[in-house]
Amino acid sequence: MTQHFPALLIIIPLLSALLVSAMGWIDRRWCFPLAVASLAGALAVSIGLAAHVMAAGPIVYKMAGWRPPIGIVYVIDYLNAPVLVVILAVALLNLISAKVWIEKDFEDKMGAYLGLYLLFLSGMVGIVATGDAFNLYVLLEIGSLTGYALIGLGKERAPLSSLNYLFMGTIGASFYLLGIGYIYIATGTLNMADIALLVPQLEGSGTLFLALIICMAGLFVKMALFPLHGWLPNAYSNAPSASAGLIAPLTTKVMIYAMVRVGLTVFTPAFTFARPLLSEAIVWLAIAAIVSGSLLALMQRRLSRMFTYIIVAEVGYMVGGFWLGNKAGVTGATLHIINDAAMTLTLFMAVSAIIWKLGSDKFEDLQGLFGKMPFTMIGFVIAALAVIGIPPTCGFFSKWYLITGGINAGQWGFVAALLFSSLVNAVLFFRIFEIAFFEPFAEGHGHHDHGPVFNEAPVTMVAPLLIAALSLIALGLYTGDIVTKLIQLALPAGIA
Amino acid sequence: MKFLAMIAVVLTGGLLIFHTGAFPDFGDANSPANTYLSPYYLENGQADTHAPNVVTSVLADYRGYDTMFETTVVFAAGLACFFLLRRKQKPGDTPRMYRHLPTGVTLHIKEGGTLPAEDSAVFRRLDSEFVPHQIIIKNTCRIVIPFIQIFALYVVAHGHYSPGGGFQGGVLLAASFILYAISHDLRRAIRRFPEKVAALFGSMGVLIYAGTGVLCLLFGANFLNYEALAPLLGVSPVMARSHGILIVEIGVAFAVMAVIIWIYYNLSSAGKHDEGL
Amino acid sequence: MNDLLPLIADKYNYWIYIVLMMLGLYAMIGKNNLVKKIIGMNIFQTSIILFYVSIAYKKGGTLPIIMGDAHGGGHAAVHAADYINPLPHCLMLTAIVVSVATLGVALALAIKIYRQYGTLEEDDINHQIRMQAGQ
Amino acid sequence: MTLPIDLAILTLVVISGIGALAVKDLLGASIVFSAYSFLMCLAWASMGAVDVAFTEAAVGAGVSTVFCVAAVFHTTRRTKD
Repeated sequence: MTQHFPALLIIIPLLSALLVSAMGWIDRRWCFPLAVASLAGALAVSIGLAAHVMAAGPIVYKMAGWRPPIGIVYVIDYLNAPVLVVILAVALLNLISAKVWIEKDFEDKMGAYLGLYLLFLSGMVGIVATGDAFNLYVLLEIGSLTGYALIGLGKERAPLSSLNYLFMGTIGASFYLLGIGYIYIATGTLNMADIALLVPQLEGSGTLFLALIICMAGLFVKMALFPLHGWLPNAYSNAPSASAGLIAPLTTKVMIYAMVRVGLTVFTPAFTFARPLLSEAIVWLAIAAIVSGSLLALMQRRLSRMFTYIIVAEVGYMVGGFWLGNKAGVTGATLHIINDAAMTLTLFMAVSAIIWKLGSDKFEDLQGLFGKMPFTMIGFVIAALAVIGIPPTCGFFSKWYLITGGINAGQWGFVAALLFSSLVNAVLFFRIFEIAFFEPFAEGHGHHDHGPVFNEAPVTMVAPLLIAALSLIALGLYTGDIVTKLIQLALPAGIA
Repeated sequence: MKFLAMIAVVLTGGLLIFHTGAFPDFGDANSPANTYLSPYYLENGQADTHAPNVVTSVLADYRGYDTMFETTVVFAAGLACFFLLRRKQKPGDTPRMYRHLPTGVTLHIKEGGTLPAEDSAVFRRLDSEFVPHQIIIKNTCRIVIPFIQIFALYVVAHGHYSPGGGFQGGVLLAASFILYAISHDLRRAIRRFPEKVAALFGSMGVLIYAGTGVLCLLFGANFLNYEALAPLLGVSPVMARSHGILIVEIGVAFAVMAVIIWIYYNLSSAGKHDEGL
Repeated sequence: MNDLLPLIADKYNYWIYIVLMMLGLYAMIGKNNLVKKIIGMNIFQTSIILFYVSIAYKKGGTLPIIMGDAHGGGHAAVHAADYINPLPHCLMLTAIVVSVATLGVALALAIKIYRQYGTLEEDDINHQIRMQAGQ
Repeated sequence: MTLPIDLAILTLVVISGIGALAVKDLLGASIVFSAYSFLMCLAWASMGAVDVAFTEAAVGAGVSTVFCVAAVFHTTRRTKD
């Protein structure tokens, strides 16, 4: 059965999405347990796959039994095995945490919501697992279409921001499709491994170079790299809390994974990093993303909005690290995909718990939160430390690799931007700690001075939050294993 | 914004146009795109899948996995439109128009007024922007719709031999229904093909596709490898592929038909399922 | 002139696809009305489909439906150069389906926006949002 | 393929595309857009992509137009650009 795991990975969410959305019309009580069970099953499969890959090397699964360039293949290798586990874990934890929200917000549309949730997930899992360049586009569209719907039913401005996201997402996906067309016109194949074999023969091909630029431009739009990031803050901060915790950690990170995949295994590193001018320009874009994201985050007065700008900065980390083009940089970018997904999840789950209890995430409403919601705040603090990059947490290690990469490449601007962003993050989070901890509770409108009243979010919210927070520390402690046993093996030989 | 758009357009367009010269000429049979991979499909398509239309065999067999997700995209769009737009409305919220059939008199019932029974034989509900009797349109559509549907079934069933297949057939089936909904009214279309049925058919259609794949998996072959169904269908592996294509095309037709109708219901009534176009 | 005409005619499809694509892109960024933007988005998507279909074309090739005995199992040799490349066609079927799905969702969102703001003009909506934020 | 026909159709496609974006009436724009899809479908048919052309005829010229008209019906026909 192990050899069919790559197919099961995507069939389980897909079939359960169909069942759940049908169950929404028959008996709504079954929807949620079904969704959780299927996600747990898929998570187990992905862990089995990761173990198999670590023990026996990459798996190539031929869909419909056709050999690679003719049919579509799924490739599970050292690069995507850990990403798959993280994606499914994020989705499972967020689903459990969002249970109360889903029951409150989408009571009569629960089947449709959970169906979209699982379809979104199967799109994301497919993007990561696929070995076919065109198949990636189809799955990209599944992930995006469901994403627009999941965002669109949110708070006041949600439909407008969702429509803007749709326009930008369509531009991005269409550019990616066009890039695939250019690759196809130059090589005549769509299989990633096959393209990688043909690329060295076409070293000087302008068409292929343009294909690289177009594909990357499309993916940059979808991952919201700096000048193209306009859609992200509105879309994520207006999304319903249940969806924000799913989409914010996954979409940008999966797009960055796609960039790594396209850069490393479709176009070989020798081709991707062959033009120093291009790499240099993209790294400077990333630096601009980091600086502007950090500065804009400073100006926000709402938690969720602040986090969205932190995401913009984090995208800059990963893009910059990848385009440094050296071993430490690419390792750092890949490691940061995993770490950042976990960090963002924890942050958004904490915000979702805070909004559930307070009805708001404005800074001035957060006073005395440490007393009111101590467990939520424990998770929040750990996530904040990870984002800042304090040692036992995972954020430190990926940042360490990124900075090493910057130093090795002699790209001091990137190093400076990373340090600046860490500093800004420290300011950001300690300001919130100060509001939530040190400022006296309810001074302005306090009639009785009992101090903060213990008023914690429901256990279905707190437990996943704490698990995610612990995973941040665990990821930090096992960084060495992840790097040496998976990511280092995933890097092709061409990277210095 | 217009200025910004102009700059983006000129830059991108200039880059793309500048590069067009490097393409192989239009219609060049010796370009890599036409010589590397595609000859395999043309030369072996019929032997492998017994379907003369190579597009169908590529679509539903060689790259059948893509097509499964294509169907899923449609299904996701249906779910998304339902999720975004649908809202329940209590009867009596808005003014309504009725026609008294025996006399032909049009009644306007204001908000909160008593409404005739839903299945009343004497009163028929009209859209608020109603038109007088449309005998020509209704009768023409009544004649045309069965032919559209038969043609749609032909397109689905004949996908192996001629252009067409599950998707086109499904769209045609949906179009016949949309024609019904436009020529009569939305409520009667919904009575014939209720929303719940549309939703269930949509997921069932994708389920037929994915289920065929899972069945192959249960028979020990790879996902969507229809050859594994040969013992079940009692035919040779090549014919099993051919039949497998037909089965999944039927699934696609189901899903696409139901979902496009479903999207139409939601869009044309802005989610109220009350008055359509 | 004698050189220019074949240059244009040989690559005409590629020029047209770029023109259409830029038209769509311009509409998506520059137009003010949401439905116009959505139409622009669809033009953008179809232009890429045109590009793929143009790749597939072969001069002198016929439709990718293998003629001859339909029930013979295809043992007769097939010359691939005689038939138009089927692979991009198959990919583009998927792309068309994606474009109609996107259109449906986009229009649903547009209806929702209209319900909320009573207009489809982007600058009016932004004005309303600013007014609300100012209060 | 007769080349001039192909060129003519593609030119018409561009013209109708511009038309769909220029018309100051959303219902009109939807209909011109339907014509655009139909011409595009002709262009593809003339390039031998019959399956694609069939799909575009059913989807682009048929269903998308209905969706657009339905959306315009429930919103507004007027537009400033």
